[in-house]
Amino acid sequence: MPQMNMVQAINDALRLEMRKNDKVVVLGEDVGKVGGVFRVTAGLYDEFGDDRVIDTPLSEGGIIGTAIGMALYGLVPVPEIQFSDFIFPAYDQIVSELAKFRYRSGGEFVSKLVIRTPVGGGIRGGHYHSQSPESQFIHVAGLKVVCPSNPYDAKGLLLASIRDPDPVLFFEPKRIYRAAKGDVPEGDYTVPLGKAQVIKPGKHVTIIAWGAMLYEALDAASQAMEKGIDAEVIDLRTLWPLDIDTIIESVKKTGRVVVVHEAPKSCGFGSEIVALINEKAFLHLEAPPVRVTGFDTPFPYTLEMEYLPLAHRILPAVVQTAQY
Amino acid sequence: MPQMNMVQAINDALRLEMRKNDKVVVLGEDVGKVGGVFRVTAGLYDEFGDDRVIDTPLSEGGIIGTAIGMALYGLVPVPEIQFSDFIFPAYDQIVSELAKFRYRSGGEFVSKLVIRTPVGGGIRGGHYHSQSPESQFIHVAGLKVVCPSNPYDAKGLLLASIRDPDPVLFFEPKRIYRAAKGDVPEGDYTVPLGKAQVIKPGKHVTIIAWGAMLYEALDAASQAMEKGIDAEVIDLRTLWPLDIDTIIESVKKTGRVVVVHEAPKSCGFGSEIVALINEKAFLHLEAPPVRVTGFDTPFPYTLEMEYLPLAHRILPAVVQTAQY
Amino acid sequence: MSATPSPKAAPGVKEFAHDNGKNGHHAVSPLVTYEPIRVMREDGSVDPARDPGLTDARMVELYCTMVRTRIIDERLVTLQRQGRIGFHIGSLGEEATIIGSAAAARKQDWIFPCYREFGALLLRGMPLQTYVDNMFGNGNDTVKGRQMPDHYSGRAYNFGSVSSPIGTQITQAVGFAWAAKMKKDDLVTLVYFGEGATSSNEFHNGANFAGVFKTPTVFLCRNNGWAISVPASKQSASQTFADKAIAYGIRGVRVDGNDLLAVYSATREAIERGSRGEGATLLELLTYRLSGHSTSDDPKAYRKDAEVDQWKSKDPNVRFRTWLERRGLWNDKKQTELEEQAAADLQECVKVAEKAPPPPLESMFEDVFQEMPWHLREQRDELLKGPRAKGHGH
Amino acid sequence: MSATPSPKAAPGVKEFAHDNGKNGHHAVSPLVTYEPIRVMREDGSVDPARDPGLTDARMVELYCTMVRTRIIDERLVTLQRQGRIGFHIGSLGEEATIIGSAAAARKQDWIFPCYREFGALLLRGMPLQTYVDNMFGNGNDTVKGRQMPDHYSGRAYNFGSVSSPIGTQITQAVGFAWAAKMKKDDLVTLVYFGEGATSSNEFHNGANFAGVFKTPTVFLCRNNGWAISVPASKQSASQTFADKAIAYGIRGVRVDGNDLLAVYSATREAIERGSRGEGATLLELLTYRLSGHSTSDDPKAYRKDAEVDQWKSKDPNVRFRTWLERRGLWNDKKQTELEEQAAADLQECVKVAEKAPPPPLESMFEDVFQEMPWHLREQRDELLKGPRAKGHGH
Ligand SMILES: Cc1ncc(C[n+]2csc(CCOP(=O)(O)OP(=O)(O)O)c2C)c(N)n1
Ligand SMILES: Cc1ncc(C[n+]2csc(CCOP(=O)(O)OP(=O)(O)O)c2C)c(N)n1
Ligand SMILES: [Mg+2]
Ligand SMILES: [Mg+2]
Repeated sequence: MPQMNMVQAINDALRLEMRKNDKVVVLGEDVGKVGGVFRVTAGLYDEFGDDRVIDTPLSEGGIIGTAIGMALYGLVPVPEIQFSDFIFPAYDQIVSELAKFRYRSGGEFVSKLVIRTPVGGGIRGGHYHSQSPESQFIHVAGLKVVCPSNPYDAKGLLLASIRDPDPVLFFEPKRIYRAAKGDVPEGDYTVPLGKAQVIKPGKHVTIIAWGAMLYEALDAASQAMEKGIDAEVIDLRTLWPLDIDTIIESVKKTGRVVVVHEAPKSCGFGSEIVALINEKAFLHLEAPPVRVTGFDTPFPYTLEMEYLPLAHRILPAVVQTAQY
Repeated sequence: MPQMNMVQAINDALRLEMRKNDKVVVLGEDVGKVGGVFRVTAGLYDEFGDDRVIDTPLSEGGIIGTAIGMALYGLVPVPEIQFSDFIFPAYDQIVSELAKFRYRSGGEFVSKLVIRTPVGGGIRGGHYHSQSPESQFIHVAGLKVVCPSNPYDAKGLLLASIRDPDPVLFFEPKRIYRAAKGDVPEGDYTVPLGKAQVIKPGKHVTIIAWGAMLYEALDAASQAMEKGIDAEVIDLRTLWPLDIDTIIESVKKTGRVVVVHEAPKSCGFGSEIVALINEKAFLHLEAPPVRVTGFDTPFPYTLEMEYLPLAHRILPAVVQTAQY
Repeated sequence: MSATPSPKAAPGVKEFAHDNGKNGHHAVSPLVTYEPIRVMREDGSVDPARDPGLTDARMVELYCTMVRTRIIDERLVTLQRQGRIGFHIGSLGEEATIIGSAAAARKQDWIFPCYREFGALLLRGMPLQTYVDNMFGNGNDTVKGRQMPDHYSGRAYNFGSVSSPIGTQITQAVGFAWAAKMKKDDLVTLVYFGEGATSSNEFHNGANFAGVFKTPTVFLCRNNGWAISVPASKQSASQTFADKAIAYGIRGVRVDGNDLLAVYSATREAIERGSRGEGATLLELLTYRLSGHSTSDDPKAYRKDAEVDQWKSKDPNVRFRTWLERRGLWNDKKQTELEEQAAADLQECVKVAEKAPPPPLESMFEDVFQEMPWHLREQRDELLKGPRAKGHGH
Repeated sequence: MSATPSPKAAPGVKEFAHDNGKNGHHAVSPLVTYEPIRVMREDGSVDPARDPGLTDARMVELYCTMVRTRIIDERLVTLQRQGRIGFHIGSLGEEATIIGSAAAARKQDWIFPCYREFGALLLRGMPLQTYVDNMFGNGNDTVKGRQMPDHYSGRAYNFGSVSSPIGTQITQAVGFAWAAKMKKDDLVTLVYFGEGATSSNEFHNGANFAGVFKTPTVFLCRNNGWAISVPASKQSASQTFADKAIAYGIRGVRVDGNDLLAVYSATREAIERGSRGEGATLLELLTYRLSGHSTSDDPKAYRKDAEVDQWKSKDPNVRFRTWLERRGLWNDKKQTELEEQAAADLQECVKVAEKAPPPPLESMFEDVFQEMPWHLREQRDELLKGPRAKGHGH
C-alpha cells in the first residue's frame, strides 16, 4: 500500500472520483493550474481540463452560489474555499440556501455538493488563516460536517462525502496536511459518515477529539498513562451527525470526559457534546465533563501555541477529571 | 409612567439617545420615511432628517460594512437588519471585522456599533422571517448579545448597548413587539448589560429563558405550580457575556435546570449554558439539565406553533426534571 | 444588435419616474441598448423589426394568463385581509414583465424565480390548485407547508424554488446555466429579481461569473420603481440598471416592461444569444409595482398617489387588451367571461385548499437530510408523544 | 475632465497584457477616462497638463521611499526564507501605485490599506522599527503580535488596520468618508485593493454606497495582473476595471500605475473631486506584481518568465530614477548611499526586533472587549497557572 500524506490522499480521492463520475467538478480560487495554495488539487487541471477544474474569480459567495446552481442541475461540485476563515462571504448561500434546499422544496430540489476547506491553526496563520468554524455550520440544520485526522480516513471520508446525498462541509486540518502520513489503499473505498473511531481504548477517562487535535489528545493520553491514567481516545471523524453511540458507550465505561477542540470554547461544538452526554449518560458521570479548547479570543499569531489546546493543556484536564 | 409596547420603548430609546448624542445615526432598509417594516424607527426620519436616519440600498453587507467605517470615524451607528434571517450577507463583516477590530489593532481601533434586528418565530414568517441566530454570534469572540423580553428592559438595555464600549447585537423578539406592554419611565435610564433577572423565584427547578420564550417559561412555571412544582424563572436579558452568577446561584438552590430557546437545539446557546452549569455546579445537579428548543430543522411555516418551544413543551420537561 | 446609439437616443428615459438619469452621465456602450425596446406602438401598430410574430391564439392565451394573474392577486389580498391566508406577494402592474418573459422561454429553459412570478409558473402548467395549496401551506402543498405563501417550487415545470433572501437565486441560475453549458445541453436560465436586488452580493457575483464564464443566462431585472419603501433612484447612482452590464462584460438591454410583446421579444433575443454561446444578457424591464410590496405593506406611507395613478394609466394588461381589441381578438364579453371563470376557478381551489388538513407533524422532521439521523428521529418521537400530537391526527 | 473620448482613444490598452479588451466591447462613458494617464513621457519630458508640480525635494523623498520599500521587500523575503519571520507580502513592482497615491493624500485624509501598502505607512511617518516589530509579532508590536506579519495598523498616521479577508476595507473606507461628510469634515478616504478584490461582495457594496451617498472616497485598484495564480483577464469580463465605475455612477480613471507622477496626479485630482463634494473615483492603476503573491507563493507555476521580464523593463523605480537623473536630481552615488543606508537601517531594526520578548501571555485575553468579562478572566487565570506560563516570564 502506498504511503501518503493528507494532501496526497485527498488528491487521490478527488482524482479517483472525477475519473469515475464525470459530474464531479472542482472549482475555487487557484485550484487550477497551480493546484491550490496547499496543492491539494495538483495535477487535476492537467488531467481533467479547465471545464472540470475551474479557477474562479475571487468570490466565495460566487463560488458557492454557482456551485449550488450546478448541483441543482445534477452535477456534483466540490468547491474549495481557500481557507475556512474565508468561507463567511459565502455563509448566506450555505446557511440560507444550501442547507435548506431539500427541506424548503418539499424534497423537489437537492443541492448536493461538498465544500472542501482547510481549517485550524498551527501554521502561523494568525486571525484569518487558523480558525475552526464547525459549530457555525453544525447549528444550521441540513449540513453534514466531516473532519478527518489521517490520510486513510481523509480519502475514505471524502469519497463517502461526495457520494452522500446531502451537502457536506469537509474540513481539512491544515496543520497535519503533510505531517500526518500513513498507508492509503489504492483505488476505491469509503469510510462511512457518522461513525467515530476509538483510536486508543482506555477505561478511566474519555477524550474526544478530531482533526489535528487528535494527536494532541493521544499525546496527552500517553503522558497520562505514565501517571497510571488509562484514557480512551475517540476520533469523531464525522462531527455531524454525531456518532453519539460510540461516545455514550465510552462514557458509560469511564464516567469522565474531556472534549478537545481548537475553536473558541463558548458555543463551540464541545458544548453540544457535553450537553448531549448530560442528556444520555447523566447518571454515569463521575466528574463534570471538561472542555479544553481555543480561548474566547480571536486566533493570535505569536502566541498560537499557547492558544491551541495542545497536549500540555489537555493533560492536566485529563488528570484532574480522572482524579475528580 | 407611560405604558408602552416593545416597539414604542425601543423607538423611545433611539429618539432619546439621538437627541442626546449627535453621533448616533440609524441606517438600514426602509428605516427612513416609512419607519421600518415594524415601525420601530417611526418618526425618527422626520425629527432627525435623512442624514441621521438613512434608507440604504438593499445590502446588509453594505449596511454593516459602512457602519463599521462610520464607527471607526467616531460615530455610533445603530444599523437595523430588517430580519435577523437576513443578517448573513453581512456575516463576514460582523465576524471577521466588527468582532475583531479592537483585538487585531492592539486596541488602536474600536468599531462600536449596535446592530438592531428582529428575531424569532410566531408571526407566520416561515424559514426566513423566524430564525434566532444568537449562537452564531456568541461563538465569535468580541461581540455582546442582548435580547430583551419587555418594554422596560428593551429601552434600558438599548440605551446601555449604545453607550457600551463594545459592539452589540441587539435582538428584538418580534413576536412580542406589540404584545408585551408595560410601564416605561420617561427619560433616561439604563439596564446594565450582563445582568440576568430572576422573574419568578422558586425552589424546585430553574427555567432559563429570554425574549418571547420567557412568557412561555412563565406559563409553564405557573402550570407546574399547580402540580406543586415551584420553578424559578430567569430572564437572561444579556445573552453574552452571560450572567453566570445568577444562573449558578439558582442551580445551587434547585439542582435542576431547563433551558428554553427558539433556535435549533444542536450547538444552540442552550448547549453552552448546560456545559457551563456542568463546569460550575456539577455536584449540585440532581437531574440532567434539559433543553427545550426549536428542532434541528429549518423553521417551518404551517407548523410553527409545533416547532416553537411553547409552554406545552416546556411543562413536561419541567415536571420530568423536577421528578427526576 | 443596433449600432452604438448616441447618448441622446434615450428619449424614453424621462418617462420613467424612477429612472436614474440624475447625474447627467450618459454612458454609451455597444453592450447596452439604452432606448427602451417597445413593440406595441401607441397607434396600435407593431414595430415590425421587433414583432415576435406570435399567433393570435398564443397572444390571447398570454393575455388570459395576465388577467388570471391579476384576479388571483386581488382575491388573495382579500383572503389575507380576512385572515384566511397569512401573506401574499403579487405582481399587480408587472404582469407583462413576468408573462412576457416566461412565454419567451423554450420548454427546456429553466426559470429561477424571485417571489412575484406565480404567473410564470401557471403559464408553465402548474395547476392552480397546486399554487393555492401553497398559499394555504396545507398538507397538499408540494413544499409541505414549510415555507410562507408564495414560496413554491416547480421542478416539473423547469422552475426553481422560491426563497426569501434577496438575490440568492441569481448566482444559482448562473451556476445552473454554466453546468448545462459544460454538459453541452442547449438550455438557458432566466432569473428574476427586482432592481433592489442589484445591490445584493448575489447580483454582483452572479453577473460577474456569468460574464467570465459566458453562461447562457438571462437576468430579468424587474425595475418596478421601489424596493419596499426605497425608490430605485436611491438604490444605485448608475444612469440605468442596464448599464450595470458593462461592469461584467455582458449585454444590457432596456425594455418597456409594460409592453408584453417587447418583453417577449427582448427575452427571446437574449435566450437566442445565450443558446448561440454568446453569453448572458441583463434586461432592465421598466415597470411599476401598482400594489403594496406585499400584504404586509402600506405604500401610502412613502409614495404619492399621483405617481401610482400615472402608472395605472400605463397598465400592461389594459395596454395589451386594447391592442388585441384593435385586432378583433378581444371584446368585453370575452373579458367578462374570462374574469368570471378565473374568479370561479380560484374560489373552487380555495375551497379545496381550506378543507385540506395541515401537513402531518412528522413531516416537520423529514427532508432535512435524505435519511433522518438519530437526533431528528428522537426529536420527532418526542413531539409525537406529546399532548399536541393528537390534534394533528395522531 | 476631458471630453468624451472616442473608443479608439485607448491605445495604451494593448500594452497591458492583463488588460481585458477581450470582448472587443468598448464602452465610452464621460464617467471614465480610458486612455491611461501618463505624466512622465518616454522622452523624459512631463505632460504639462498633468504635472503635479512637486518640488525637487519632494520628488527625491518619494523616490527614496520607493527604494527603501524595495530593499525592505527583498530583505524580508530573505528573512522569511531563513525562518526568522513567518511571512511577508510586498509591493515589488507596485511601488509607484502605492507611494504615488499615498503622497497625494492630504494630512487629514485617511488610508484604508489592503496588505501591500507598508510603503504608504512609512511615508506617513510610522518608524521603521514599528513596522519591523510588526513583522516579528514581538512584544513591541503595536498590534501585540496578534496578527500575521504585514497586518499593521496606524491610527496615529491616519492609516487603518490591515486584515486578511479580501475587500472588507473597501466598504469601511466608504463608511468612514460618509461619516466625515455628515460631519462636514474635509476629509477623503483612500482605499487600496487588488483587481481580484473587484470580484468581492465588498467592492460591490462599497462602490454602490459610495455612488448613492456621494462619499469622498478614492478607490485605488492596483491592477497588478494577478490574484495569486488567477490572471486579471479571468477576474472579470469587463473591458477594463475602470469601467466598473459606470455601474455605480462614480468616476473611473485608468492610470499608468508605474508612473509615479501619473498616480500622484490622478489621485490628487480624485481627492479634490471628493473634497469638492463630487463623490468617489475609481482609479485603475495598471501595474504588475513582479514577485510572488507572498512568501508562500511560487509564481513560476502559473506564469511565464517572458511576461515578468516584459514588466521588469517597466520597473517603476527605474523609471522614476531615470527621470530624476535626467533632471540632475539623482546619480549612482546617491543611489549607493541610499541603498546602503536603507539596508543598514533595516538590519538595525531587525536586530532590535529579534531581541524583543514575545507579547506577554495575558495579552492574549486583552482587547477582546474593553473590559475583560469573567469568562476571559477565568481562561486567562487558568493559562497563567499552567506549566507554560513560566517560559513566558511568569
Ligand atoms: C437579504 C434580504 N434583505 C432584506 C429582505 C427584505 N426584503 C424583502 S423584499 C425587499 C425589497 C426588494 O426590492 P426589489 O429587489 O426591487 O424587488 P421588488 O419587491 O420590488 O420586486 C426587501 C428589502 C430580504 N428578503 N432579503
Ligand atoms: C475573502 C478572501 N478570500 C480569499 C483570500 C485568499 N487570498 C489572499 S490574497 C488573494 C488574491 C488577491 O488578489 P488581488 O485582489 O488582485 O490583490 P493582489 O494580491 O494582486 O495585490 C487571495 C485569493 C482572502 N484573503 N480573502
Ligand atoms: Mg423593485
Ligand atoms: Mg492583483
